Amino acid sequence: MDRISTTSRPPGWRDPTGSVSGVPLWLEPTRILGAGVLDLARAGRYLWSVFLRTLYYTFRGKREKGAVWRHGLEMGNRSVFFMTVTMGFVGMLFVHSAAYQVNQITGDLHLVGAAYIELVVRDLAASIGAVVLATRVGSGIAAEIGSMVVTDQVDAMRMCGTDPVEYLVAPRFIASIVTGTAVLVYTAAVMVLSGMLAANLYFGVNPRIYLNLVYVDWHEVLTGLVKCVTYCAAIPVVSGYCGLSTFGGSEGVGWATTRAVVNSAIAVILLDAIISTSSYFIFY
Amino acid sequence: MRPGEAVLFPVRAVGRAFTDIAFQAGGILILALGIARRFFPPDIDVRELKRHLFSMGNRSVMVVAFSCFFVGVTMVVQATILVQELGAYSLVGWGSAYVVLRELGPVFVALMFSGRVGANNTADLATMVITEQVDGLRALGIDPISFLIVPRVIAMVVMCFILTIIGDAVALGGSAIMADTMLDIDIHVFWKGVHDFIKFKDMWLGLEKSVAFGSIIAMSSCFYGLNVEGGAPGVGRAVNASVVSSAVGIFIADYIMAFMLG
Amino acid sequence: MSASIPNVIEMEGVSKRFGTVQALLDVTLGVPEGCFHGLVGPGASGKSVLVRLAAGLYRPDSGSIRVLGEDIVRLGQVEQQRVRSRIGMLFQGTALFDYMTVGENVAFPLRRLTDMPEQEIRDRVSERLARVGLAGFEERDPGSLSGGQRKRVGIARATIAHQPLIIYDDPTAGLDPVTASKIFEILREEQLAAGATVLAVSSDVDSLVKYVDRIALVERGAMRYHGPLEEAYRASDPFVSAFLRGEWRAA
Amino acid sequence: MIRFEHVIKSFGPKVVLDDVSVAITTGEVFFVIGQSGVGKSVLIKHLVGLLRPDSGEIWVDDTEVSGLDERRLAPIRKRCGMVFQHSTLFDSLDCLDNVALPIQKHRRLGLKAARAEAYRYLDLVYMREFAHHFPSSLGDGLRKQVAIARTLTMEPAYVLFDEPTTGLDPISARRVDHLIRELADRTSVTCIVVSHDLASITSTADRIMLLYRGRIQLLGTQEDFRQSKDPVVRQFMAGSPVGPIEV
Repeated sequence: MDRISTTSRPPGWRDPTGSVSGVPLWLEPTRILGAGVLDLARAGRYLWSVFLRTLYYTFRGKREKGAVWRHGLEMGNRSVFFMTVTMGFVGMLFVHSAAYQVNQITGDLHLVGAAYIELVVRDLAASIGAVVLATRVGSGIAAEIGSMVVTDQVDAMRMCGTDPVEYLVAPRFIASIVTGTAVLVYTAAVMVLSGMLAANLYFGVNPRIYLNLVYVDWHEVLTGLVKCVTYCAAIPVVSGYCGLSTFGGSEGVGWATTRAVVNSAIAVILLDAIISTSSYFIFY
Repeated sequence: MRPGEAVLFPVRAVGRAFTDIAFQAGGILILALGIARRFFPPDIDVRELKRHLFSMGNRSVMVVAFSCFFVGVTMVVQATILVQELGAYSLVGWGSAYVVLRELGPVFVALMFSGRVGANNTADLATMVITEQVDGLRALGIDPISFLIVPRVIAMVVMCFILTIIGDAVALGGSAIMADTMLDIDIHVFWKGVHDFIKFKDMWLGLEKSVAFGSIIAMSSCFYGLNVEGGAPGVGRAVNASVVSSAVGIFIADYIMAFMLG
Repeated sequence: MSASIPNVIEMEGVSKRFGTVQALLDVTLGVPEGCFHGLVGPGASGKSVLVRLAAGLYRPDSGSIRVLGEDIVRLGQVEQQRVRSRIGMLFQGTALFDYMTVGENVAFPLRRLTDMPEQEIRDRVSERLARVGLAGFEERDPGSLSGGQRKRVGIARATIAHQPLIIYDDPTAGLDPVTASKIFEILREEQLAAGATVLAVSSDVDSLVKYVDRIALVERGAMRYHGPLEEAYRASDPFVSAFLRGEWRAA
Repeated sequence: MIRFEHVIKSFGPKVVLDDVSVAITTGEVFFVIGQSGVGKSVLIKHLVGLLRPDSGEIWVDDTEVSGLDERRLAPIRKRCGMVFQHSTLFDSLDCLDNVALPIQKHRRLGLKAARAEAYRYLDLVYMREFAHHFPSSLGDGLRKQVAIARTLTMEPAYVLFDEPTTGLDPISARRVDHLIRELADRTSVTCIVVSHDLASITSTADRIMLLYRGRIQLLGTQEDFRQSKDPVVRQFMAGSPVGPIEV
């Protein structure tokens, strides 16, 4: 078993329980805030450089043959079952609570299906789907790249004049955009169908009335697709960045995976806010 | 692949998928029984429990608050169309509060908690297994379940409960602010909507869910942490599996509880 | 240092700090061309950090580093990459790519650094694997190899592109004496055949001293001695000779 | 007294222990040596029930160990303390609390009483001054000494060392050898050491067993190993690349 040095911490490692010595107690909050902002700025700059390099290598990079296909297949078939289960239940819950509320107010459920489908296409499938997908795909990417950093494989690549972003992040970036968007479109279908099931079972809404696409026009479809592509582009970049900035033995890999899951989810939420508001002003 | 195998391959794949799930579900159940057995002669290391409560809370409050604020905000943004159409402005408070307290609050807090604390717990345990620290405990005649696992499970269930309360509050705050700016519904109107229609049962159901979610996240993260193989890459795989099984567990439990108790 | 032979690595007053830990303090080191240079020192004394500074993987906080005639501290990212590709390196954990076969691992430097035709790369790979005693291992999966075999694949990968400088970070870590001596034998043969300069870090002092021409001793980030091996035993600082013989009671 | 009788253990196709029979008497320092990855650590993990043999018997004093379940293994584990290669200390506790933990658990003592007792064991390994340091701030050598102190708190009859000096620099390695020798001479503890560090073998071992391809190549004192004509033994003790051992 090769020697994984976790007990001898890397220099500069802060105790994970967050206790920092050498600062008077009442200054502690400002110190944490200041350090947080500084870390955020440095992380932001490094993340931005990873994003630019990913774009550059997507079009210009010399790539390992079959890498994109391998990552795409792996991402796809590992998350289809997972997304079906999770998003199926989310769809049922949304329709159930929406129908319950409308039932209280007007008791007229014929528009519930239409409003719900419009929401799913425009935002729900992409945003909630991407957050859930981020936990799956994001942690996978960070785990693989993180363990390659910890076992010095990434440094070995640098010694051969190869930028790890070209070899590790770019193929996953392309694979994630293609496969991720396909999975999210599939998720939208799952949410609509599971919603139909819930509406029919619990509120007796006839599927033909439920499946009413009156509200859905090309604006919604375009916004939904733009969201899918943006989120599926952001997830590999953020998780790749978290993977590449791993330190501290196998415990560091765990930390990187945690950060990737949370940061990808936050990235999706932020992008959701940006795209939703901008599409709101453009189209309405 | 020989033609015969080509036919068999999907069957074998599905079969293997089911045995995997059965193995993992069974393993989590055995772990749960093991933990329950350690409660009766209450053999819990209090110092470890305090340390975990502090580190779990400290690490996840910011993340939970941030994401719940946005949940509250998007709730109102989504509801605007419906509300403008039906003109039911006074009901916005009730509408968003109902969904947040019963469904979205607990689920989103649990997802973030699983990502932040669950994944971290799996990583810690997996690292301790790989560096033989768990074997070290066994060699010292100390029972790893009562020393390592029980304090973490209790801390996670308690923390998930508390964070759900904080998350609900922040989400409602977010909705109130958004309702004020976007639909210019006065805060008092919003609060009146919440106060009049929300029954104690709605709030209590959400908190019951958070306890269920907390224990699901605790069980699956400890299980995958202890059953890690294969050095550093193994840690990544364990964390990945833990996050996924927590998410699936959360949504299934949410569905069951919503329809059993709702 | 004799002026006639140029230095492949020259470090003057190099310091490096990680957060609160001062990994290296004011280190000066010269590695002449073609020499087999050892680097030893107790526990976590900064040996790995020093080697990674020489390979251009870290930037120093202060001091100058000239590698293969170029001042890598001032260079930008791209030029630094060019210098790095003229250095072969074997990492402490051997750092083989898990998802590639042994053959692909060894071929990786040639595929990335040269545009050599595929057939010629395949020949070079089988010749290199034969030299380290692993003929026919091209299709094997790195995970299925023993510790000694993984180290030899690492050596094959580090030396295949005939780079002028080869750095070994503790090549015999965790190996038993027999396997370790075989690894050192291969390192020495490689160095004589290719005429490259070698900088080798090791915690196995007894084996290393049999092979090195010059040696450097780092203790808690400070350079206690660097120069020819014979003079090390007569060095003014008593810690040096005692450490090489493994007797000194820690201060 | 520890006895292995015709123990066979294999991991998949690879046979790691092939019909090993050996008796280890009380109070001696017994070294198990051989190439890395040949199954030395597997041997001692059988003693504390972390591994179970495919066939054969393992006796610790008067109990046969290989068939026991976790609960009945507890008394055996208290009598066989084990020091792991990576000296597994808890990063969240300082050295004193790391040593005090087993005392607290086994002797039902409060934290303060356990800490007072822990200082006695830290003295045994000359680590009193590092009591309040955290393991992550210490070098591998010092961490190993704290791990030895922690194992001694159980007053074991046998102490098993899994490659105690591998990866340590020469100075820390000799200090650990010295501690093992001192432990065996001063108390009636039997030390079983798995190692491939020639310096510690020649300086510390009373009796040595060389494992090669899962079988016992030679079992005897230092003198037997110096005079052995067996090419495998000679090559291993010289640590030379030339010889029948293939890698």
